[in-house]
Amino acid sequence: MYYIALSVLFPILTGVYLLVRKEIKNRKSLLIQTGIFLVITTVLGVLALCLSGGGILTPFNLTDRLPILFKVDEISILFAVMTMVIFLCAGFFSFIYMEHEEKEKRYYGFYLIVFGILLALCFAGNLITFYLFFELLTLSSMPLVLHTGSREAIMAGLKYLFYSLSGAYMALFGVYFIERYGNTLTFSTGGVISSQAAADNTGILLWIAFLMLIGFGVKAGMFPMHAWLPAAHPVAPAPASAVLSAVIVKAGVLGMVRAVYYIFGVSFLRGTWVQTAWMVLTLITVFMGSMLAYREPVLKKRLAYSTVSQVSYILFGFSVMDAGSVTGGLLHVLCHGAIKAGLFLCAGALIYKTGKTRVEEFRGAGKEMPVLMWCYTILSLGLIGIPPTGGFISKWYLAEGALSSGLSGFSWIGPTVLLVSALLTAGYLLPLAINGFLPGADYDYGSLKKKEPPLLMVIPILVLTLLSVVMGLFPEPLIHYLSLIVEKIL
Amino acid sequence: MILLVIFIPIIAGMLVSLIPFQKRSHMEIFLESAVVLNSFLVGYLLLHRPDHIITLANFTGNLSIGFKVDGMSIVFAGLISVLWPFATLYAFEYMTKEKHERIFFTFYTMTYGVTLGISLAANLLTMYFFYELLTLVTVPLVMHTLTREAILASRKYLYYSLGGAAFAFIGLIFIIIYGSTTDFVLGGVLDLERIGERTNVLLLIYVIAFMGFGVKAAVCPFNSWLPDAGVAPTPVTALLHAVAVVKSGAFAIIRLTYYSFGTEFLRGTWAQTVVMLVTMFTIVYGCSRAVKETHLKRRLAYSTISNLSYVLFGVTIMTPLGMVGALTHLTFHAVMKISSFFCAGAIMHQTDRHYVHELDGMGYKMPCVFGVFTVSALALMGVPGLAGFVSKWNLAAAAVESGSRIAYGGIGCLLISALLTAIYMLSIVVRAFFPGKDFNMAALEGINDPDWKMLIPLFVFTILILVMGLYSAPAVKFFNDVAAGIY
Amino acid sequence: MGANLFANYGEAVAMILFGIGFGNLLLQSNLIKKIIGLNIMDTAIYLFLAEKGYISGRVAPIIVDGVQSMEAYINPIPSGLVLTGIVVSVSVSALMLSITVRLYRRYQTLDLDEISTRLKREGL
Amino acid sequence: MDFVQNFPAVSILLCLFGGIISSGLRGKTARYVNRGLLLVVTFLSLCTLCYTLESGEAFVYVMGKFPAPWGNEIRAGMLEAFMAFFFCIIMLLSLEGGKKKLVEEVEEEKVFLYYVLIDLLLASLLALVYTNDLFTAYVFVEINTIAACGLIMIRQNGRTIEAAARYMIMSLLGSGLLLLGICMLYDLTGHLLMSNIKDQAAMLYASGQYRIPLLVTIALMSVGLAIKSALFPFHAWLPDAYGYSTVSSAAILSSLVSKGYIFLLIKIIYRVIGFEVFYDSRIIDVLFAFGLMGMIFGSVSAIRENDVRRMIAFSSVAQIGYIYMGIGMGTQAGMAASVFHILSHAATKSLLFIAAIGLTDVSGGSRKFIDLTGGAYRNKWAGVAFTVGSLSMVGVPLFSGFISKLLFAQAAVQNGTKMLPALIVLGISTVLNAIYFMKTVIRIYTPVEDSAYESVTFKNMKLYGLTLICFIVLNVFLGVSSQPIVDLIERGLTVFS
Repeated sequence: MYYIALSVLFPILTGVYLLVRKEIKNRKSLLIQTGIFLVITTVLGVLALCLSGGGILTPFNLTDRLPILFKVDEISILFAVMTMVIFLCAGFFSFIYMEHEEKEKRYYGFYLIVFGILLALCFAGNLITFYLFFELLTLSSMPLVLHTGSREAIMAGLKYLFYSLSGAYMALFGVYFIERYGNTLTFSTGGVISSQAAADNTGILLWIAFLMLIGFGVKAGMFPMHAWLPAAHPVAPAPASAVLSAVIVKAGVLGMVRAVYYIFGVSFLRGTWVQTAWMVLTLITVFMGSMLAYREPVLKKRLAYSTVSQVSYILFGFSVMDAGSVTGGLLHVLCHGAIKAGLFLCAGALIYKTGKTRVEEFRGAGKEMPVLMWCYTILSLGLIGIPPTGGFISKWYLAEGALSSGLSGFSWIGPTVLLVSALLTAGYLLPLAINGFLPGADYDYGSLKKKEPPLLMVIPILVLTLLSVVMGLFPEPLIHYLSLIVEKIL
Repeated sequence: MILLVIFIPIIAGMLVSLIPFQKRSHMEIFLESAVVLNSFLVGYLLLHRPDHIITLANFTGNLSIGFKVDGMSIVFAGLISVLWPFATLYAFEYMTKEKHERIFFTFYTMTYGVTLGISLAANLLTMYFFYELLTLVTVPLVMHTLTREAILASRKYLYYSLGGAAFAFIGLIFIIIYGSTTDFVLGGVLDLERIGERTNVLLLIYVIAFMGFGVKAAVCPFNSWLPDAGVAPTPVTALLHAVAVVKSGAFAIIRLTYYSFGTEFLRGTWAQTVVMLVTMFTIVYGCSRAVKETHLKRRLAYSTISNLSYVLFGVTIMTPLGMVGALTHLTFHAVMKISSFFCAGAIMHQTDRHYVHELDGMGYKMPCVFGVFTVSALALMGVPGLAGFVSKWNLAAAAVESGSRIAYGGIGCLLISALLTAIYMLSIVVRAFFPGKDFNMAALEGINDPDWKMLIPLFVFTILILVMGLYSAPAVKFFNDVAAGIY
Repeated sequence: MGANLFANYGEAVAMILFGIGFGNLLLQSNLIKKIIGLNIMDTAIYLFLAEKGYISGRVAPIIVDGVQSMEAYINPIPSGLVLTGIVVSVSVSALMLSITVRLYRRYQTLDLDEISTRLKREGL
Repeated sequence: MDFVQNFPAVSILLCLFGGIISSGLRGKTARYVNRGLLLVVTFLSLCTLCYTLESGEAFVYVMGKFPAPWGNEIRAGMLEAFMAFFFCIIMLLSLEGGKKKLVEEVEEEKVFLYYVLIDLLLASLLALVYTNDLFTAYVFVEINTIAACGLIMIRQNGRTIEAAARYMIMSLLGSGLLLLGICMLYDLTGHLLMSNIKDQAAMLYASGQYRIPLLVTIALMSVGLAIKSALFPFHAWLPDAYGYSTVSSAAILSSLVSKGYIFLLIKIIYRVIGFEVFYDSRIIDVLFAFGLMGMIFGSVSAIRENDVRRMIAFSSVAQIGYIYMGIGMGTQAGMAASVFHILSHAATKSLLFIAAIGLTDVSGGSRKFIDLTGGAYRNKWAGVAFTVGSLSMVGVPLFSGFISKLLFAQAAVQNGTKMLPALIVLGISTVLNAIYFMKTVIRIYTPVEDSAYESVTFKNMKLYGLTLICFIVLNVFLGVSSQPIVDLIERGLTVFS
């Protein structure tokens, strides 16, 4: 089970190595190195997942009461798998994409570090470990955001940094209290709050819970602390933004899941004002996100906004705390991961090829690069939630869970909001596809020429598209697995 | 033995100005050896502690100048004696650019002895005595450059400190009158029969005395001397205004609170509320000023202000845990802040750049310095695995454990200030490493890392930060013992 | 009270005189007038002493025809005090006068305030 | 009766005769006479001190053949003896320190007058300290005033004469009030000897008759002496008198003359009125209040001052405020603190004056701060001495000022109502002291590149340097081993009443 440690340390160390070593002359060797590192990391990760069944690894103690410990449970597996897949795809994609950017070495270095830290987050076995890597994640992913080094990028990077840190500190505030009122900091299904403390200081604990939700919510781009996301994601290089909005925001989700289901415990929170507030916030975010996305002309920004709203779908699912909805939430974690990563890569490819950024400029793109556009279309359909894609299944579960949850009001408000925002999603994703394929009569077909992006770019996108479709076509095993998890944690 | 430890540096300092050294290197060797020797003596002393009080002189009646080594002394004296040799080494390199360094080193070394005097003092009077002395010895260091602003700054420093001492003095008097003794006894020496009806007066006096000592610890209304004192050469700013002097203030307040007035008497009174609120305010105030400040050293000075109030916040919790938190932060912050200050000093020494906006892209030219700076910045923010996290954790744990709502608010302040810390420290780091694409490196030609005399201290402190962050358990255990009065 | 005041009018007068003298010494700006005030003040005190010292119907403590009972004489000490006082005050006034003379020689004026303003101008 | 008991009377008479003799001598010889006198008197009072210390109580020496209640008496307790001893030392040092200046500032043919005045001053001081008879006290107060006035105007310039005139006027007002008070007391009690008056006064107080006259008397005497010792509202004459007279005069005036009056006041409180009686009259609160005000305003005007000697003079106003605050606390401890402060202030203030003159000399004789810059490098000893004096004034441990501050504060804490105001003002005034003294110290230690002024070394000012060293030693002695002195003061005060 030392594979855990390996899978965490290896990418971090290699990343550091890339950072500190001096410039590599020919680009190819750098790429090869990076590729090897990525693959090895993934292998290690998989090994960790398979071989260390529930074992606990404690490298050392921060203080006598604060052990750093890793362990692998279902949630970790779920998130880890997603992370690895997306990192591989985005990684290979960037081999082409990053050609024209400067300081590639730095980019790959931090890319690897972030990879390692994300794995660590998935494997984190107690709150303090989680917090540690949560903060490190912020610090190490910031360079990806401000990689291009334009003034706008740097500002966005700082914004990202300070938002996430403030979130992290809110979470830390909670950690302090849990360390006092909880039996332990180790994640354990059903919560760790000692019933005694829970009875005595319910009020303060609820506030703590709320704070932690907001805190982790920052990373997940939940209203009211979402403002950094639309600023930060678009300025990053496309593969980076793919990783950011597909995986890194999920770190926030993971944090909330851990806090709610493994620290406070559903029984403690269900029916309290915290749950209500949480649901309200998520719904607001869902709607607002899609609304803003709908009015956003720049493609990547639009996708970023859509991330805001989609992630809150997931959060809504968790906030309902009903078997169905939670299943939906978990499922949507995967789907949205795959889809959004795919979409960003598509956007990246489009920009790489055409150099344009605004949605209406891509007229006829479908004629020029059909494969890419088809992928885009399918992925969009998935995000909207149209069968036979994964998005449909997950949203179905979400809505159904909300309806069956028996929460007065939300049981129907929730689904409606989801539906509306689904329509909006259609509204902001499809136009590009439509323009792409049906540029309209006045479009001069003479000028267009086939310019599919190189394979190394297309394959990752294809993989992700495939994944999203597969999840839609054969969901049963997945659903089954998820329902097992849900039974455990509820 | 104790007297020896205190007087060696003082005498050595005087000798520096008296002996006519042929070469500068001779003086360096002489000083460094004296300081190191003294540090070793201190180490020996702390390990083999004399358990009785050594009395030097008798003032009126029951007042005497006496020394004793107890837990607090071990913590503070140990800290000082570890930091000083490195700081001196650093100073040698730094002072090459300054004038009449003889005088500088004279007082610089004397300060060592005086600070040790504070830490080893056995009773309030002795501490007060060395406290005053500290002020007087350090003034020449502040006005060293003799520019107009330096002189103004030193005056301000002098007025503030002496004034503060004057009010602390009142507290001293009350301890003399109402205490069974002036010696430091964990849990306080107040004798409750004598107080009788006048509890509130005593509380008022406690607040006054707290503020009085607080002047040196730069508590909010009285903090403006610290940034101004930054005009002093960086070794001074780093060692004295980040550690020795200001920490003496904090140390004095710990003595006052835990060893003279006693927490039993103070806990839960309005006095506690007042001082706690003051510290909380200072925490936030210092950070926000630091964010606004563009002069590098002043920014660090403001951050010192807020961090000192972390310590004081721990003190005002007035539980053993609170004291543990205070001690932890007292020690750990010393290391973090001194290393960041030394970085600032190295930058100024190498490039004569004083403002934050001049630091673009320097990270590539001075990788070591800025690497160290980054580490200290992260540590100050409280990233887990580095020193800052542990101390903040202890503080917060104490606050939670105390269970008072104000203390909870205090945790909030800690975190807010942590965020602000991130803002003002990391913005520097980001500037240094990510200057932006349209920045031409040519502007930074000829800038490079300083030589070993400066780098050694930097690396040592960085390692210390890491070690404290990862293996803090023994230290914290020791602090626990101190707070429990085992030593 | 009024009757009381009238009964020992001597003391009352002495007090009034003392007040006058004191006021002059304090408030007058002319040095000579100050000195006069001083003398009035002192004299007032001597009057007071003498008034206290004399008991009507008794004689000075000088034995002319055999010692009589103690009630016949007054206490000689007050008179002695008066004499001493007079000596002192004479010397003091002499000193004051000499100072006055010096100042006048220097500044051709007796007004103390003017002198000090001049001094300010001299910046001495 | 032991032989020693003659010493006080003898020393007074010696001084008087010395004065008379010196008036016929030339300056130099007059100086020798004076020094000789001082040494002898010092020795005599030392003997008296030892005698009283071992006998443990005061002795009364009848002047002439008349016993109490008619005759004139001298009463010497340990406190009196100690005061006399101390005053002599301070005077000796101040004279030595100021000798050089004296030669410069006073015409050759006037020097002997100076020493005549000094002798008379010493005589009157001793008399004030020793006498047991109120009226004698009055007479010597006047002599004291005259001598002091002479000391001020011995240096001939407009300022000094004007200052002398003002000083005369104020102190005449004071002594007028004092005299009136004495007279009234006399016909309230029918006595002039302190001890007898005290019994009578106690009886009157017990019987409750003549309340108002008694009160008025107390008021008159206190105010009179307060004026003479320049308590806050009556200090207008002080800065000029101290600021412009020749330095040893300034030192002696500030550290001895005013202190003599204060000591007389304390004597009156203890030995004439009786402590309880005085305490019950509200006068004491008035003194307290004025003392506090003096502490603040004196320092404030000192801060505003731009002339170093005037600054020191103003600081004396503040210090006298301290003393009256101590008296005003109306406790044994407060009184002891005041007496100790009389000593420490005497030592410190004369030190400051002497040091200041050293500094101004190496700054082209100018007393403006701007010219003093770097003075401490030109005249090292003066610089050190000035620093010591300042630190002592600010109340840094190791120096006498700290101890008196300590005693004051302790006394204040024991007093219920007056505690907080006293402590707060104590704190504030410390800050103010720090401001103006430290400002000066920093100033004199700020080096100037090309100084126009020559610098002096220890060689060509041996005597001066020695004086300074003696002063410093005295200061540190008072600061470090103050315990015996404080005990002595307390014993003396108990013997008083």
